[in-house]
Amino acid sequence: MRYLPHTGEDIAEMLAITGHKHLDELFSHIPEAVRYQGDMGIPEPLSEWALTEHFQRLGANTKAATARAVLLGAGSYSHHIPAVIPSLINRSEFLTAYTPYQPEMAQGTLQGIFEYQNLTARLLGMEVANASMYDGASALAEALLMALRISRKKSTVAIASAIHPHYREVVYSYLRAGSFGIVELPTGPDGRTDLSGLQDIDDLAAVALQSPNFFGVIEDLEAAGDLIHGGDALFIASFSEPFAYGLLRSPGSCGADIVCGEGQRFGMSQSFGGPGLGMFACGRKFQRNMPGRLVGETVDLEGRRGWVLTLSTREQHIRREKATSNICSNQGICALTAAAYMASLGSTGLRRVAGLNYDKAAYLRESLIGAGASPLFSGPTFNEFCLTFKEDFTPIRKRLLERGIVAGVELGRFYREYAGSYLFCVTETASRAVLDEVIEEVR
Amino acid sequence: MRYLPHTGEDIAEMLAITGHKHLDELFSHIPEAVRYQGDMGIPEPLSEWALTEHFQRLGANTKAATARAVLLGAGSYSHHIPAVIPSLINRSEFLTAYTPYQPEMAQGTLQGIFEYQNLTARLLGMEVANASMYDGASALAEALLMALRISRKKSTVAIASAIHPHYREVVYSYLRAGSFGIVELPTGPDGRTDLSGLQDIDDLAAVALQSPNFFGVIEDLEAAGDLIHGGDALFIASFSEPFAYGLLRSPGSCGADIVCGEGQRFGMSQSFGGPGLGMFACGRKFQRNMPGRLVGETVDLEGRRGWVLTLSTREQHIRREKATSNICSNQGICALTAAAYMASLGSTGLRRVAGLNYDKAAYLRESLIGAGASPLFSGPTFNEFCLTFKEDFTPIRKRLLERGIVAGVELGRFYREYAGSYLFCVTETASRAVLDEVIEEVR
Amino acid sequence: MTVHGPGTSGLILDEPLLWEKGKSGRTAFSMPDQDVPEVADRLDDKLLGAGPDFPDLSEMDLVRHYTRLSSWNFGIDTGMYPLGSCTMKYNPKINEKMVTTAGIATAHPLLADELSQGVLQVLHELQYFLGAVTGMDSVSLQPAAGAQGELAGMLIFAAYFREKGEKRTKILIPDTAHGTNPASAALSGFTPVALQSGPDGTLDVESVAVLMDAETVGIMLTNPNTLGLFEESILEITAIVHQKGGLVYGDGANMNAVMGMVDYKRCGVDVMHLNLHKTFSSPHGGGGPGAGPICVVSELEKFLPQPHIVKKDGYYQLEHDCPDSIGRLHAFYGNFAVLVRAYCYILSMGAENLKKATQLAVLNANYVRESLRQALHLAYETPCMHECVFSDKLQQKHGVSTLDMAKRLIDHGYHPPTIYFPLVVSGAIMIEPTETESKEDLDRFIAVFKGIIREAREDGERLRQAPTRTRLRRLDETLAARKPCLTG
Amino acid sequence: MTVHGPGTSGLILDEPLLWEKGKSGRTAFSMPDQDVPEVADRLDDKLLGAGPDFPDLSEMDLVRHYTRLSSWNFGIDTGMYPLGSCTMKYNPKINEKMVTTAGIATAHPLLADELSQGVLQVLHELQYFLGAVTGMDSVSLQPAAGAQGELAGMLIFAAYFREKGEKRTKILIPDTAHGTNPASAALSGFTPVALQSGPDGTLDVESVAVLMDAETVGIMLTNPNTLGLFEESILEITAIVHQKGGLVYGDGANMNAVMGMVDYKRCGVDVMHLNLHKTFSSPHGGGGPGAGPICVVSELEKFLPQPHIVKKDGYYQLEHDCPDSIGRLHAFYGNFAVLVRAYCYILSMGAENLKKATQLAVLNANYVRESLRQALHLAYETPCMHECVFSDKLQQKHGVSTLDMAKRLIDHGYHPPTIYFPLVVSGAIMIEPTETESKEDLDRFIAVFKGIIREAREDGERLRQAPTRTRLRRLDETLAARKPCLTG
Ligand SMILES: Cc1ncc(COP(=O)(O)O)c(C=O)c1O
Ligand SMILES: Cc1ncc(COP(=O)(O)O)c(C=O)c1O
Repeated sequence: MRYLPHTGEDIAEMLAITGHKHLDELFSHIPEAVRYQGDMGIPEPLSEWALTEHFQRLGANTKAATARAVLLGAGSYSHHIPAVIPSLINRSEFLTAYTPYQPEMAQGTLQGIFEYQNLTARLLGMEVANASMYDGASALAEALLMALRISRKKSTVAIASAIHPHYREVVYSYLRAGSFGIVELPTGPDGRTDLSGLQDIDDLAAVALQSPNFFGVIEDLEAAGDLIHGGDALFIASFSEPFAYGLLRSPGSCGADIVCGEGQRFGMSQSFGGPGLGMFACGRKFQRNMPGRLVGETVDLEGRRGWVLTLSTREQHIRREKATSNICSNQGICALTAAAYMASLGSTGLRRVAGLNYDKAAYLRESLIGAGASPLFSGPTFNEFCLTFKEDFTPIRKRLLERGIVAGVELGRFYREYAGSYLFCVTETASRAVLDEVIEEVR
Repeated sequence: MRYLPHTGEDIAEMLAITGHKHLDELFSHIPEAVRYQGDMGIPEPLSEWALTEHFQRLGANTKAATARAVLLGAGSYSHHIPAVIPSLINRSEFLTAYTPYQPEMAQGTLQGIFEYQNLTARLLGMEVANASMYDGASALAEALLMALRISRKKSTVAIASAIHPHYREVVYSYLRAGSFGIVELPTGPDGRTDLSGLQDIDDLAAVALQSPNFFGVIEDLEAAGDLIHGGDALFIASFSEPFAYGLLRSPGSCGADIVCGEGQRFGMSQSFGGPGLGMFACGRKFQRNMPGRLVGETVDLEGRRGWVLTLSTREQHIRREKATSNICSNQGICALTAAAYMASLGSTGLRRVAGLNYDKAAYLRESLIGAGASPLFSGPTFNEFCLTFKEDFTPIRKRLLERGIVAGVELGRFYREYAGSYLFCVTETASRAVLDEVIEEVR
Repeated sequence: MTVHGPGTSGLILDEPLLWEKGKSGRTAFSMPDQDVPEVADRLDDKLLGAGPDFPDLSEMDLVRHYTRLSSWNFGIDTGMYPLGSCTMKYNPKINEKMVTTAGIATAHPLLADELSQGVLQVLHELQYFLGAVTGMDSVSLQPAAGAQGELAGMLIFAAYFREKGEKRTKILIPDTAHGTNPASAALSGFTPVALQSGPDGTLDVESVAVLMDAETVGIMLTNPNTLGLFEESILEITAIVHQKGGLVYGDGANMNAVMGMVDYKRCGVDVMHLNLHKTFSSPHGGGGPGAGPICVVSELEKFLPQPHIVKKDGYYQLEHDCPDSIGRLHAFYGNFAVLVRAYCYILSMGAENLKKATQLAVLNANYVRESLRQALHLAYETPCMHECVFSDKLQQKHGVSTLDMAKRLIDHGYHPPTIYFPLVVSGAIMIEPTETESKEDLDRFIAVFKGIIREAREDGERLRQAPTRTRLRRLDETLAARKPCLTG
Repeated sequence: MTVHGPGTSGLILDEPLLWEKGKSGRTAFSMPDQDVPEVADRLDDKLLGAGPDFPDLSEMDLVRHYTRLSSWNFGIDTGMYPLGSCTMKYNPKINEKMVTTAGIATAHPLLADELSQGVLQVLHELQYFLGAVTGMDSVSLQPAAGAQGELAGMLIFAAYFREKGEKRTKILIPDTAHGTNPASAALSGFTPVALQSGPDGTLDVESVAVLMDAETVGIMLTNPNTLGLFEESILEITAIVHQKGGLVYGDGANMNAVMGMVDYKRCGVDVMHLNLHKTFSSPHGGGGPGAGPICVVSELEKFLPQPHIVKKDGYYQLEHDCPDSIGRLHAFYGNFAVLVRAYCYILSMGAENLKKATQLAVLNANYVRESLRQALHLAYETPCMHECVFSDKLQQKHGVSTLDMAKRLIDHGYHPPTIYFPLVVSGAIMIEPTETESKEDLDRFIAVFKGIIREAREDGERLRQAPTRTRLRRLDETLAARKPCLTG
């Protein structure tokens, strides 16, 4: 086997040193009663060539692959990835390194993550960001736990029902163990979160909103922030589509205390939803309450600038059960990818691509409304929007699918009250020709 | 444009230094009469995404791509390429470097090419090898020119007609300018070169054979070498399928003076025939007559082993019109690839893959003969062989093509006398299932 | 005669921070066509921002930036990386290629099952394979890393006792456990109770018997443990826990030591996680992503995170409606591309080579253990599995610490072992060579390490100054923590 | 104040030769299934060999070997590479991806035209583009590098005069020409006659007029020439050559200086080659492969290498039967994958950006020229195009040579310029920055170079000892040539 370098001779020589007669003797202290019985029932090894053929078949069986366009967002967005990004990030010095515990051998990873922290903070308008969380969903859960830690005596949090339903599910899983109260805030007719009930909630540690929210509607974060802070709660802003911040005001500039969300769209392939990248940022005053790893600047023996993992006393390695989180391995290479991607766009590029997303989505939205659909919500949107159709959309959707276009997620799956309405997404990867085909089919 | 870093401001500042008013003024000394008129009539720039779509279409229009099996050799062979090979060789330090003129910055390339020279010499059973020629065809032409240089007063060469027809064409192009005689040696009924006429050729500087030859037949190189040397000519051995040397005796051990051939099968994709890799080796006594670059061992100021380009006084940089060849840029990264590929196989792997080629080809050959075909030649073969069919093979070939199997090259295209016979190739990439389909169709 | 490792020094290029480069107006991004009308007033001024202040770079700028940064890093592909507890084995290149297969890389996670059969097949088969390797009954691939696997396990513990109506709050965790274990337990509402390991580095049945009570949900143990030792009393321990109504959690991060050798279900483990970025060769990416699938006995299957991935009538499906499930832990189905790599690895290896890998990993560790035990203090005499733990006890008298020896290894071109972990061994040096290191490479490493130990006696200052061949010398970690600068 | 380049030093790993590694029985190759019977006696003993003695390595061995070797190398992606006459511009990554497209990478060269339309389209369109860029009428893509393009051109010269029944044997070649020019001419049976360049570095019309006679096939010139200067008398020169019945060959290796600015047909050039691995961004691969397409005026089209690639009735075809062709130069159609990269580059740039690239390349060269001309002796005052040539004239008195300055640049992290070429400038330093270097990077390079020149005055020994930051110091080239060791 090409991964196993030992020749028969090597093994014999080594056993002579270790004082064992054969390889099995190395395991002789393992009680018989717990020994594996028989073989493992795994298929015979596939050669590289057989494996490649197998994957060709698997890929072909994922019909998503052959779709011409997937006008679907709902937490996973199709964005262009420049060829430079994988070719740089897949360099083995980055890819095959462990967590940078030995900073002298890992300055590449460390500077790369430090840059990620910085660009993330800039994107979100926050002071500090961590080295990553698993994904947008667990980042939100950790943000709520962090807010509860900061607010100490309070034990209730409020989350918008317009937050991605899966993110909310993860919040419930994470918060279940503590005896916390979770209140869901309703969605108004404009598709924005209705905060009018906030003042009636006692003991409120934090309020979490997502913007653009699951319906694609841009929340009025500034107004929300004022209200939330008025109630002396912490304001958590979540997101699933960071491209929006190429156009929108950053959550930080709207007063958010913790901002967290999903960064997969910054250079990672969609890959059936993972790996993602949990982006996580907060104000400097909260940095010691943050979950996750942090890279910080320092100097070497000769005074030269360098980077190390820092503030690790918050972490489980040292704090064990008192850690701010249990997270250890995070999404290192994803963070590095996101930094490279943000840098590949630059201010100029992000602005333009975000604008293009807006324009393309607006084009489809307005055209479909022109063709008889009605907006489910009146609020402003970025690259996602919800529509209701006069007639059943199912057969149209099926016909489009036959032409290789996947259009819209049915909302009933997530919100019974909106059954029959659809959530569409249009990014810069959708050509006008495809959009026109959709419009034609609806007309 | 993302490849052009200059901002308007940069340009203005730089022009201020160079003393020009605008960019066009940098060209003001170019006579009007030779200026380019109008624009260049090249399409508007394609974005990375449009280019990718364009290539998807181009790839799909190359129906070869979707073939399930191409049982075709004739100078271009399908062999498996381990994923490690491109992932290592595409490292930008190798790929984006120039020729290693500054050895202190290019020890990677230099050691890599030195290793290539060594492994090539081992493969071919020769003492030295150069850093590469363009391809097998021009390598043969250069070998003949080298032999003519060595033999000084003689001006005739003999080449087997069983050498790849394209290689022979290139030989004619290269040798046309000198007033050399070229004699073609006939092919006997066993498919081997008939050397009986050799002694009648006067003034013979060199004789070139290919083994396995174009018909797939393995020449008796040792006997040929004795004959050729008996006539005081140099013996040049050419090849188009180096995998054969995993099983066969090396040309060097059969007495060849110069060995040259095509190395693309060692890790490069077929890519419509190029880039290839001209492998070129000879005895040490001829090394100063060799064309092409050479990497040699030396030491640095502190006595540490290192590598440099050497014996460059043979080359055009220094010798100009008296150089042993005009070759300058060669096939650097292809040579590096071939070395990595040879090392990935090792003795053990090459032996086994070569055996597999033999066995698979034998399986198809014997089965088709069993199904009624007859061998065109009686000589031994490796992974290619020629067959004649009782009935016209064209409709069978067409039916196979419809099933995605490309089987055989018609020989009439290259040798009028063998019209209607076909040259087949079976490598380790052909599965038995495919071979059985072919057999079934012929039966 | 001094033996040198491969480490030397050579030309390396410096590179500033991204935002110290570039010029406004550049971009490395290829702009797609604006083929729809540009909307003039896109949004209300109240919502519209200026966009973040990112550096604008050309493609060449970007390429050089990351190319140079990479040259300051060290990966498995660079050299030996015997980081204990991390299983830094070779990461096959073919796996990296497979994840980019069209359909695998591009699958949207919310497409209907009938459009996702290929990717669902990967997940379903991988679940099966991991069950087969561990001996456990059911698997969920959702946890994004080992620690999230632990969390899933702890949540299952909680769900189990909730269903049984038992209120238990404590959990036994050995003092050798990885820090994530107590942290995950705490996150799930349990109070860890530290179990002291015995003088031989393994657990003592008695102390488990004493501490395991009706208020305790069970035990969370690592086997082989983080000292690289097999808990030989595993059966007695799990029997006690079960007898007292508790459950057994197994941290399977060290699975590389026992593939095909140990059956965790037979050990009495009820829930365990695996670290695919260790045992199953998925690259660690300088800190992730990993994948921490969780395996359970059939009794606990219903509690696994949802959606479940099932096969019915030859058709792969996502089952969303799992009323007993602990719920969802990931926005979709976990770190899919990491799972794909592990799947490729298992398919490439087959059962026999997986077992062989384990045997060779253990052989390599024993070989290093025997070869260095004269020179370094061996923490425990207990037979070791895939890693061995030494300490700096013998070097302290020369004023040389574990850290100094580790840093000196860097100069020789080796990544240091894990140091100062587990905490129970003072000045621990934990070496896990893994099976993909050859005997020659081990021999050289051993000789170099012996040379360093000699140096510790003769020229300790040289070690305290190390590393000297790296672009930067030792970094001031105290300063970084005292005055945190996290964004520059 | 000294300005430092990015060069510094850091950890680099040594690595032995391939055959100093490994162990018999290993292999890094994944063995396909033996799904047919193994033939017992494959071949006659007389034919059967033992197979070569290759080292047997594991996949990990192989990966580390090349990873480490790569770290001793420097490419465009590492840093600035202002190698004159080589046009070391950025090599776009997207082009590397495009060549791997299924169908593009896998095409067998002997498949019928109807199965090869996609690849033939690439070739046909590229022929058209290169004709458009140069202004020439017809193109063949077959030559595998610049030198083979020259050979093709010279063979066309020969064919042309053969057809005309004229026996001419000499050819005029300027003394500044690249060595391949005289070598290619000689290979084609012509005797080069050296044309001295004038005091301003360009050709003198008079000397052409004197030497061009009825025995001379014509002239082989490079424009801009290898000093980076535009031959302003080009029209007069080509007129004389044509008047005397000769032909004009243009070495187009320096096309990067004139895209969209100069029309070679209007210059009077009859045949020219291009270096796609220079002007058109195909990476040089540490020595190739390149591609040296040849462009001709319509009168000479019939002589182009065969097969010709044509389009008839919307259908791409290989035309094999070209009776006047000089024949074949490559086993198939040239270095196809290199051609694909150039094609991608042209499609990505479009006409406007190609012209812009030229303008910026010339701007960059002029900027360096103006910035360094006080410190270094400028060889010619003639306005420069894409590169500028200095010499070590001012430094000689300090005992510092061009070589010393070049080696010192290495320590600062720059690839040295081309040195000691062209031969007409003693101690030449030829700097070609290309358009993909930014102003900031040029400024730093200039400042560093000035610093080195200062050092030459103050501490020449430092330069003579350079480089000191590389893994190896200066290498003994004399020893290598005196006792050639070519295979170890
Ligand atoms: C024994 C053990 N358990 C758990 C973990 C945590 O795994 P992860 O880092 O994937 O969260 C580790 C990883 O370092 C470990 O070594
Ligand atoms: C001016 C000039 N002509 C010709 C050549 C030869 O090109 P190639 O190396 O591709 O054969 C070169 C390359 O160095 C050159 O600079």
